[in-house]
Amino acid sequence: MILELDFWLMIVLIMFAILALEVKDLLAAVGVLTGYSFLIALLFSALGAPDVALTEAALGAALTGVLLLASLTFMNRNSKD
Amino acid sequence: MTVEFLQGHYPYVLVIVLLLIGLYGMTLKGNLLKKLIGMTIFQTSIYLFFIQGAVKTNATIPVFSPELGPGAENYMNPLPQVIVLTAIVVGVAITGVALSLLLVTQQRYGTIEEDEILEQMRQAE
Amino acid sequence: MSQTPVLIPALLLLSALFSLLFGLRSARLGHLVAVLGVLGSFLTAVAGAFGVITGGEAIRYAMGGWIPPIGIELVLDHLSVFMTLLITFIGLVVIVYAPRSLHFEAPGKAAFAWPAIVLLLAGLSGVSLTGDLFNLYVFLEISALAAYALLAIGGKAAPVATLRYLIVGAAGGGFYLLGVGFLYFTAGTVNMADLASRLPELVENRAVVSAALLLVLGLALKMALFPMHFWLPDVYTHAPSAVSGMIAPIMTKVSAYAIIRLFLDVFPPGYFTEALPIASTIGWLSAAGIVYGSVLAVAQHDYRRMLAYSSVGQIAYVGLGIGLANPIGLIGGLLHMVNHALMKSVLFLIGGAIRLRTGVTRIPDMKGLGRSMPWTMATFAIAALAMVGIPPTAGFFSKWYLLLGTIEAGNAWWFGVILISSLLSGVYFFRVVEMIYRDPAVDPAEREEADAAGRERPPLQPGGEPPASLLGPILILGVAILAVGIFNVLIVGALLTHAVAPLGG
Amino acid sequence: MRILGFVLIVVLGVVLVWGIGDLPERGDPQAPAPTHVASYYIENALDDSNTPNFVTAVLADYRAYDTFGEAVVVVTAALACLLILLRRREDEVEVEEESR
Amino acid sequence: MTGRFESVFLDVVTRAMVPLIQVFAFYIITHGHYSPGGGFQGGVMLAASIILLRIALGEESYRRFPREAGIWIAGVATLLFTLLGFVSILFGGNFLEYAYVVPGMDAVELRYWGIFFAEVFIGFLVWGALVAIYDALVTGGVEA
Repeated sequence: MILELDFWLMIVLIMFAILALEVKDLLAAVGVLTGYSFLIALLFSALGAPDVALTEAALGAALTGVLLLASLTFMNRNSKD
Repeated sequence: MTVEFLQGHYPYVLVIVLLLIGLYGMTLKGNLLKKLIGMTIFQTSIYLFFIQGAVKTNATIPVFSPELGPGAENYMNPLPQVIVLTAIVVGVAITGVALSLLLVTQQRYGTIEEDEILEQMRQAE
Repeated sequence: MSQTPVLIPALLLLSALFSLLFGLRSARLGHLVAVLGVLGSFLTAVAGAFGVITGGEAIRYAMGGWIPPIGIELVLDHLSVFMTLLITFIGLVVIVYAPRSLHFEAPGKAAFAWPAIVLLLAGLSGVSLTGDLFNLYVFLEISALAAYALLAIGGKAAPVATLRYLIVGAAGGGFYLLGVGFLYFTAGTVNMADLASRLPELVENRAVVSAALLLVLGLALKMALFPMHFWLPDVYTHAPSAVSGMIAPIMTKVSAYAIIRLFLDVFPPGYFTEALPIASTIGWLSAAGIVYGSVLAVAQHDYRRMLAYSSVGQIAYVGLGIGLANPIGLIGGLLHMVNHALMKSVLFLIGGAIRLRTGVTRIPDMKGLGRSMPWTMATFAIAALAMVGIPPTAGFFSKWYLLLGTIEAGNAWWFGVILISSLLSGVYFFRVVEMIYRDPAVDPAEREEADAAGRERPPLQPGGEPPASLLGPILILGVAILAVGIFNVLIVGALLTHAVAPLGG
Repeated sequence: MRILGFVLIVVLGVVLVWGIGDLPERGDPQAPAPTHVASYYIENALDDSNTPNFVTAVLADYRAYDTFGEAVVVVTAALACLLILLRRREDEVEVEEESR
Repeated sequence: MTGRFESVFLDVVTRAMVPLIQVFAFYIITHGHYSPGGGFQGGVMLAASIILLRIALGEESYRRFPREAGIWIAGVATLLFTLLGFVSILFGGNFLEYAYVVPGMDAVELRYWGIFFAEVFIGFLVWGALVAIYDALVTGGVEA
């Protein structure tokens, strides 16, 4: 059961990663990246690492997102590629 | 590349796909913030590699439970998890410093597109 | 149990934290604490060197009392004591030099710069001392983060250049970490000594091959081995002189040291030379890098940019020592680390002194400085001689050992590369020496021409000698270049021959 | 340049996929990694430090030096951000006085 | 991001939430021995509570948690961690060997408390450092 879950989660992760890189709107890219980090935290907890999942959710998803948004307020939202 | 190989190793293959996507974002994207997003994906894929390696079949999370007793085969491997914990914090620290560099760049050049910055640097010389 | 190994990084970290807290009240107090901490650490390293040389074997320190491989181990052996001495000595000299220069080039940053400099040194010495692959990564990142901050406080383009460096450094760190992961999952440990005992059964394992490639690739990115050097010239050019004078000498060397450590002490003997062509690849890339760096250095007009390209060439000498993979060649590479550190540090510091006194950074504007700054320029001449490799100076001996190594390896190409590069160093340094001992430009027409071209004016009356806090460190480094040259037999005999013993010399 | 980058990334990917072939299977309890050092932690953490959470025991006791280094990394990052983004006027006043 | 949003609802919810978040964060820090969590996770939560204050209350939050406080907390906590390492050297152990921190106490008990204090110091330093990073970033890189 767990094995199937992690296979599909990883496929979704790869799609999120491509999306985060290819979206032209940086705000949307940051949003997708936060979703990506949250999914990866989910995957960590599915693989039996709750400590790491908690850290990734707190640091990777929440804090990195906040820091990226805080610096994005000073920048142009649109990216060339 | 047989089926047996994929049964035991498919998580690693997917991790490497993720790693290459991150590497692509880091090196070939022109927008500096996109480069940082690529860097984050690259780092997370390495964490995922360690966590996949820490998995043991028929084992539970690495917290002692009286029902299972002290047998080493009952718990996931704690050492890679500790390594990843440390690496996550290091990764966020790098991202924070990178963002502050990005802000100063934005202030001095008015843009975060690499080609425009290079153009301005060439004109200054 | 002797506490020496842990005291070297821990004293630095302690003084960095005190320096940070005191620095919030007064930057001068912060500087004083930083100097004391680096001094204490240097003296500890000297004591450790005596302990290792008289004891004749490595001091192993089990962190937290846990016997390795359960806990983390620090190893103070001939190689790491050599590196820590180098790091703390350069750090001590530069941190004494730094206040006036840094205030001039990056005003208002002092209070946070002192703890960052000490943290940089702590990270580098931690890398040198550790006996654990993952711990090496953690300390490598400490030093990298401190270096990013210090390099970014320079001129207009410094943050962009540093951001590129940061991305390359993060990629390097990531590859290194991935390599550690491959090794851990095949061998089951991250302790260097334990790995060395477990790897010989796994030489055929493809995962170990990938691990070796990834570790070397990651460290080579951080070491700026040609063609992965592209981030380096911009970074060194735009950083403050005092920072370049500390980071250029020791930062890339520590990555090279880590490669040497992997080569000698972790992977089985012959793994990098016979099983995989890693050493010879590094050697050939280094040979290309030596030629490339020297040629581009000749083409530069900016003093600091010239030094940066010269650094690309000079770090490749260390890589050439690795590529030779025989004891005498590796001794040459290691000896070149200390020689190049002293020479490049003093050259950057002189650049900072010139900039403080006259505001000049371009080589054609340096006319007449030989007359107004005689002591500084005499030191410059010594450093230039050492870069070329003229006998009484330090630079000669490392090249001599490297040449002997190429003869032993029977590689005529590398022999030629060393000779050609020495010639090119002669070209670009004697160009500067000629310029500074020429009469100053007082022709008004030339000043107007410079104004029209938008360059900085050639100064009418260049300032005199820099203040004592700048001149003292410069002279000490100048004397050290001569002293290392004269006493190089001692260094080689007491430290380096033991360090390369695993090669079987 | 772009094509070269793609080629290098693909080459790296091929090398890595080739390399993982010899890694132990995911989840194999008899692989070297879970049997060598890691089993010591699981079997002794409770007796050594009375800590049921093995991750905490390894993080803060067996490999405390790593955690210490990581703490320093976080402080270094904070310091780096302050150094890059802010400047302090009082420093300048102080150095002016010094040079007088 | 420093500007205050004019919303009574947000204001009230923030004032009510922040103490709860902080209590939960302290629970996470101190229960690292028994359940997933520890200094890093709890420290991030503490930092998040302060960042929430910054976003919701604007200028008032700087009176509650001054700008300089972040780096002070981080520096002092790391210093205490370092000194914890040095104390064991003083009593004949190695660096960070908790079993030697207090002479005469049982080694297992000492390691337990050593881990506890290490986690607490880590929690505080992560809190301070992350708030300092956030405060520096919201200035937008203002250099004189």
